[in-house]
Amino acid sequence: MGFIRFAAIVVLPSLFLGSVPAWATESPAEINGADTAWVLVSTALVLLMIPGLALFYGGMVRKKNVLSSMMHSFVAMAVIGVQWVVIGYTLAFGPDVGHFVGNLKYMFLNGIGPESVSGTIPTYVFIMFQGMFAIITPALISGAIAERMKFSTYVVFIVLWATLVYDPIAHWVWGEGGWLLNLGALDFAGGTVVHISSGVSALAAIALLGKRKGFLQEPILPHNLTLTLLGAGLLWFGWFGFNAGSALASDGNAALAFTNTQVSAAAGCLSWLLGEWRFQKHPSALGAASGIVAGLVAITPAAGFVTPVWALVIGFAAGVVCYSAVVLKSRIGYDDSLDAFGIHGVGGAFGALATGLFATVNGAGLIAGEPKQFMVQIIATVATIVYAFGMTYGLVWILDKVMGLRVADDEELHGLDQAHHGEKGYNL
Amino acid sequence: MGFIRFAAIVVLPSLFLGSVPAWATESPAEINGADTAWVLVSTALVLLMIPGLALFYGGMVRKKNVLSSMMHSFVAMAVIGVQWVVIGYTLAFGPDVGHFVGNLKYMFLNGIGPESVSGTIPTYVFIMFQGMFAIITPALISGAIAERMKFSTYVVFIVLWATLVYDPIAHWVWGEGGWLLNLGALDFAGGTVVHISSGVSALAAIALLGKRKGFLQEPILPHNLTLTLLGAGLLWFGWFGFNAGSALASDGNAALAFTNTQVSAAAGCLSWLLGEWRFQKHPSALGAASGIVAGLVAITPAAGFVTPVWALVIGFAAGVVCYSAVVLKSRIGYDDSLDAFGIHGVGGAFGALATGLFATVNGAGLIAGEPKQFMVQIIATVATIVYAFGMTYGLVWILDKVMGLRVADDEELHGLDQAHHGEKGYNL
Amino acid sequence: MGFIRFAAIVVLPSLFLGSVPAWATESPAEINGADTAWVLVSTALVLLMIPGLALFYGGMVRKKNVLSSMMHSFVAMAVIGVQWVVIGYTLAFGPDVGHFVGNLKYMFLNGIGPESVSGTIPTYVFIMFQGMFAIITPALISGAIAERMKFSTYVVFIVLWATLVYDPIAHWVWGEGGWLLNLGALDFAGGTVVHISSGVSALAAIALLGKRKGFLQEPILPHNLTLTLLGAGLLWFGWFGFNAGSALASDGNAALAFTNTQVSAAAGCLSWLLGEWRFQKHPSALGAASGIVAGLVAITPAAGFVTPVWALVIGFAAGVVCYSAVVLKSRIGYDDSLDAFGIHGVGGAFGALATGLFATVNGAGLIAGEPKQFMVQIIATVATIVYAFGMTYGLVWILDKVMGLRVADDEELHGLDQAHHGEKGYNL
Amino acid sequence: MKKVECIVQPGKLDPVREGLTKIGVSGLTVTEVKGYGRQKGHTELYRGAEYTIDFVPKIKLDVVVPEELVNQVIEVVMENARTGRIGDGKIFVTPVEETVRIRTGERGKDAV
Amino acid sequence: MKKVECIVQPGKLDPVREGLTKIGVSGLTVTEVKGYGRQKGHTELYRGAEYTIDFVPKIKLDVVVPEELVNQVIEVVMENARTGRIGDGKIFVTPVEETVRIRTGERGKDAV
Amino acid sequence: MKKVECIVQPGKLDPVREGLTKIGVSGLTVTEVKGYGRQKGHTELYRGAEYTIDFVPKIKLDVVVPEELVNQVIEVVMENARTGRIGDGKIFVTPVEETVRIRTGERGKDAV
Ligand SMILES: Nc1ncnc2c1ncn2[C@@H]1O[C@H](COP(=O)(O)OP(=O)(O)O)[C@@H](O)[C@H]1O
Ligand SMILES: Nc1ncnc2c1ncn2[C@@H]1O[C@H](COP(=O)(O)OP(=O)(O)O)[C@@H](O)[C@H]1O
Ligand SMILES: Nc1ncnc2c1ncn2[C@@H]1O[C@H](COP(=O)(O)OP(=O)(O)O)[C@@H](O)[C@H]1O
Repeated sequence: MGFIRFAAIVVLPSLFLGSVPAWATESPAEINGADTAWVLVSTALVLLMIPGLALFYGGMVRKKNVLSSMMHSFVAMAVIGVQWVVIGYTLAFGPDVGHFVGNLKYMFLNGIGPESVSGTIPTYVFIMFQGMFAIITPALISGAIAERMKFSTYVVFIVLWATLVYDPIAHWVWGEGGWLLNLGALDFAGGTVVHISSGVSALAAIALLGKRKGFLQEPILPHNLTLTLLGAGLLWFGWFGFNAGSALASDGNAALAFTNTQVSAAAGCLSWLLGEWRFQKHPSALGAASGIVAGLVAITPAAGFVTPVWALVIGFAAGVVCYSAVVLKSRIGYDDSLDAFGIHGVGGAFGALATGLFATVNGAGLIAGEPKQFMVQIIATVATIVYAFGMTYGLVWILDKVMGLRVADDEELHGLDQAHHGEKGYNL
Repeated sequence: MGFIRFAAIVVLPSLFLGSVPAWATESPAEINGADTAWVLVSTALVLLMIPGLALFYGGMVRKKNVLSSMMHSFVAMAVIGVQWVVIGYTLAFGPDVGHFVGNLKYMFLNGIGPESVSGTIPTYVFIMFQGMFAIITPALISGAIAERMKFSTYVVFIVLWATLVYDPIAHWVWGEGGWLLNLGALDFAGGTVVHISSGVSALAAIALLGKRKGFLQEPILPHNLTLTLLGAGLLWFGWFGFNAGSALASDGNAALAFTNTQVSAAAGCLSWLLGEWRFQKHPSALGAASGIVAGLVAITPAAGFVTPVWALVIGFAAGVVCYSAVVLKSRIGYDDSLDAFGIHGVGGAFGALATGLFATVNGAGLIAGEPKQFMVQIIATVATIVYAFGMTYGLVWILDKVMGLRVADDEELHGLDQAHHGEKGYNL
Repeated sequence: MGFIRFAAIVVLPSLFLGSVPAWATESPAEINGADTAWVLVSTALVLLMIPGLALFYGGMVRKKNVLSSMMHSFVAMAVIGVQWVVIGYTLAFGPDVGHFVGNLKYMFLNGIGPESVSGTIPTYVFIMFQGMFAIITPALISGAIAERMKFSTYVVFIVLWATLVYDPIAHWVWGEGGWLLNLGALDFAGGTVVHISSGVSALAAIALLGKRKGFLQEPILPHNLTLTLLGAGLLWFGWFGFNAGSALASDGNAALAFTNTQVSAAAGCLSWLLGEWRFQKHPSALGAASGIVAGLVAITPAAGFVTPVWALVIGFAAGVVCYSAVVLKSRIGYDDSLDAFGIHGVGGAFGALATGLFATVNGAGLIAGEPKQFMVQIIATVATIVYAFGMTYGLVWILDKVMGLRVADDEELHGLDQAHHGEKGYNL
Repeated sequence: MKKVECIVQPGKLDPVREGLTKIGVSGLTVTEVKGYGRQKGHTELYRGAEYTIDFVPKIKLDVVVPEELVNQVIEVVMENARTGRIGDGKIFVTPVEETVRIRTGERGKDAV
Repeated sequence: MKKVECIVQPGKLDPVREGLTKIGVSGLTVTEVKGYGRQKGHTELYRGAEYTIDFVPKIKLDVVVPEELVNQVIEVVMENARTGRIGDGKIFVTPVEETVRIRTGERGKDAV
Repeated sequence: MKKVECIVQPGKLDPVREGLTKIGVSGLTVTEVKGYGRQKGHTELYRGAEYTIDFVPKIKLDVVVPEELVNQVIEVVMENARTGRIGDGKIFVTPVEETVRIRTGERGKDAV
């Protein structure tokens, strides 16, 4: 979030060091219509990423699991959509408790009204913008556990995960008083909070969940790549809101984040395709879609801190790094079905570190002579990895005991659409 | 429309009680760029809902009727898109005639130019924003008559319906001088005008049209639920424009409407899924899509008048109410193919009444100690039901005599795509 | 681009006649948040048109070529996305060289930062907005060469074409010092630059590439018209950014361009459907999609210069003209697979000339008593046709010698998805 | 045992299946096929080009029954699949030398 | 030559194919079909309406082999396609009077 | 009557159909199938994992003709479906004991 930017640049740090957010109790600030319009739009754009993700993932699974996979994203809109206003927002952005989490002051958005202001925009807009991030992050994990996890357990999992993993990490990085914010970690739009946390949690989940039947033995092919391409297109579109909206203003910084997003996505797509062309003879549509997402993920933490030339470098490198991670995975043999770890975990970590290297705008990284920032980025990355992996592993382990993780063999064979949703994706 | 809000709150009621709208003849007001940007975007968002609706409905019909069903929405973009600038806008928003309809002053947008201002935005923007509502409303009806109505009759029907039913009702509620506006009815973004009117008209149409062959005898299953889910996603996205754009400004009210929209959609989806889980063992993808729309419909009239906690309640209740309506329908045996009445009619009426109960912002309902408002909402609801049902029944009755309503049996058997459009949806 | 408008109306012509753009070296101007918000959004909207185009085209080809066709658009996002910031932007908008092209000053966006201002918006936003046009234009050509061109040659082609054809023409019309801008040619959002140039180049390319095997002998039918309809919907949605964004401000002019875009799309769709109804008995879904695009193309150059009534006329006529062109094509027997020339070339030329006839706002055409403007439009149209055709013919001729244009017969038979991308679109 | 292969119009699957159940045929296998015959396909216009679609969608039912049931099956199919218009389809009877139920290994009449 | 027509559960294609390769069957042809039999379909609920789906997806394998291999083929299929639950499917053996390899014109056993 | 079952390459349907029309065959039925044989499938790479696709798409034509036409049909198919490369497919001839035209009830040669 440009929240950091906001704290650092709008030169109102006092607002953020006090224990009560200014906009909730007093309204000295005026809302800025233009900033509001842009963040409203950005919020809608991020919402659209969720159906986009549903398509991106849904196209990659086998036909018999397409609805199951899409429902992983849609049900997140339902349950985290509710969880966020009930308790998520206040845990992430409520008054700080021990630099770790927010308190319960804003449960049910208590005490916030249309006139409440947050920076230059209505607090409601800020809440909604942040809420979309909270929804999409657990849905990202679903790419790893696709085609074999019980739906009921998944639903319970994402509610608990959002509450115990996402909300605290968001507080660390973007909540006033959060320890990583205090430390000066730079994360413009969610490299740590969104991508590392989901990618690493994906890894923890599949460590317990195991592989799909037939993995690496029989062809498990994407059933509809037109959905995946469309999904990638919607993700690219929505990511402008994700990144440039994180400036929380309609200004030059938003423009910079927008430009970097565009450039990195293009470069990521290009380098992934070149990699495939070189090493497996065919530049594939799935590769194009994957490269786009890799480029978008990697630029996320850096979007408002680097110049477009460095965005070009980051995007290009992200394509290479994530492509390698994905190819490696099949060598190692773990079954991250749709590469949630390979792209979000690896790409997010790469981006978080790259921010520490290349930041020159609104912050200073290694190339601007600040090795300390790079250290801070490493701390943020490692802390997120450790916390997310540990918590998720524990959570999934408990859920396995209590509810069971996997569908029955027969259900896996005939598909989760039939078993869990009583439907077929297509009657063609 | 926040038009009401606009009239009531911007404190320029004089502008609206005169018989000539101020912005068309004089331009004392300045346009506000931020408000303009937000309403421009909102207008585009509402336009996107129409292809979204085409997908939502198109995925639910059988493969042989997919283009037919999608064309119901697309042809509305063509014909009502033209009708609106020719005559629709002036009937709805032209100078009042008997509190019932606008006169013909603005036919072909006569006398309006880029410098004309409406509130704080260019009049053109207001016209376009309203125009999108006029297009989507008749398209909503098409869900009821899908898979069996003659295309030519449908086209004539929506033109007449828009002119004789939609435009007057829009005038009653949002046009200056309209009798329901004068009465003080609250309809933020179209509970009565859009949803009740279309849902009830759907019922009237199918009363005359009859059931699809094989209804409840043979399986009539959705042919492609990925389209339906994508459609639901686009509808959710576009609905932010529909509801929050109805504030006609980029401000705290838009933020409130946006928040309520999000919260109600999530809650509607959740409660529908829980209902299915409880009563038919499977939470389905179709249920998720339906619940989203139910939540969105119900919050539409209330979006700018209630707090988010009430939006949670409204959304949750909408899922329950519409789910019950839809299940009941199949008991009763009428064939509302894609549940235009069950969701828009029932959900819209529920939302309109709920507004009278729970309004506390920019208006006061029962819980704010204003039972009168609830009475007014009942009047508005009943008036819309009676007028829409009566007019539509008469219209469809006449069209039946003049042009015929139904396709030939053979055409129904082999599908309307072939019969009416000379095409197949898929050559896979 | 409203760039013209901008130059002509904002009354800062001096800024544009000097050889150094003001915003790059000095920043006297303040950015306007509302304008910035609107152009940011518009830029995102235009980006979305590219996946929209991928779907529009992808649905029309045979199943075996769907990914190949979609990749034509996606790879343009990758390679032109990079080319634009490396060299494209500076060639089009860098300091003028001989009224023909920009110099290399802004290679890699050198010297531009978040604080740089262009008119009332950050320069980065202007660059990104223009960049989306640069990406979509070569992708439009792909409709003509679909289902038979080598992917590697295509990629090289679009990079060279963007550099040698698009960037110079963009400079002529929108770059300060460009000879068509100096001449006073009106092109609001790209009738010449985008549509004529791509349509005519499509013709040149297929003159050398030849027909698909079996063309006019065996049925070559669209494989999935739901994709095409969705694509048309996304194009319509995105085109609001394309045209109304070209006002480069959130004002009455943007509102006018928005209105004209909407009206013309509706009218184009309507007249194409009526044409089909009259001449081939069935109003088709493909016809609706085509008519929408025809209406959108034709209004593009005129969007900010005519009143909505003329937009109605232009849209309606565009449906007729392009429908005729497309029907004629199959008589003549050239294989413009998805009608890139028939719609973009013919529709774009029609629109460019219509602008010279009907302009009355921010410019004056024939009906406003300025026959000279009509002459200028003819010059602009002819110059674009000659340059684009000649350059493209030469380019493709050379590529044929150097790399080869066509896939092997066997690859064409089994589909380009398999041959070039090692994938199948569907595993259903 | 005989296999009665019936090629019928797409809409006729359900009535035929019901008819067969009534005479005690408890199983059958269905394939979606495309047919070419006297019934000509239609022409489709795409962007001005006219194409003749030669093949029309049909449904093929394979019913394996003991010899003595063959005529009854033919009658039931005729009854339920006939519209009297060109394209109603064909019935072909072919010999089956052995039948096995995979689940139990039963053979011959017991297997169907 | 005989044609062994096997109707099996969707998941059983790969094991059966592998089993057949082992006994030297080098070719076969597969069709996606829908079966009706003792195995009843499931019911689906759509928007409150309940539908019975009578037909279940099956895979049909056609294997043409010399007469002497028929019993072995049947055994292999039984072995690899059997789950013991209703719906495991059928095997039908029918006579083939001539076989031709299109590529070479070879006939009879040489052709398969 | 005989059924000539031809399994051919996907692109060969139209030439074969045209060839058959010339020798007076007026009807046939087509099924999309997947074949396994000497022609090996290709390998596909997905996200670094390599899969062998064993089955290749084929088209099956069923042509029922009087015995005396069988050889002609075989010739026509050979002529029009042959490329000389592995995977050109097979022809199988099987006996048909009865044929019925559903529309008219005609039997035997009159029915095809
Ligand atoms: N000789 C044949 N061999 C195999 N199938 C045939 C043959 N003739 C016709 N058919 C099938 O029967 C269907 C109906 O045949 P057609 O000649 O159109 O009508 P009818 O049976 O009413 O004379 C065809 O579509 C085709 O599937
Ligand atoms: N008489 C028949 N003719 C053709 N196919 C049959 C026949 N009976 C069964 N089948 C096929 O065999 C499949 C399995 O048969 P079913 O009766 O369900 O189970 P089982 O073979 O275990 O008794 C069916 O789905 C159908 O495809
Ligand atoms: N024994 C068989 N039974 C049934 N179908 C077969 C058999 N052998 C081959 N086929 C079919 O014939 C097709 C071509 O066979 P293949 O061995 O690949 O090439 P060729 O016929 O040129 O030797 C296969 O894809 C399969 O569909």
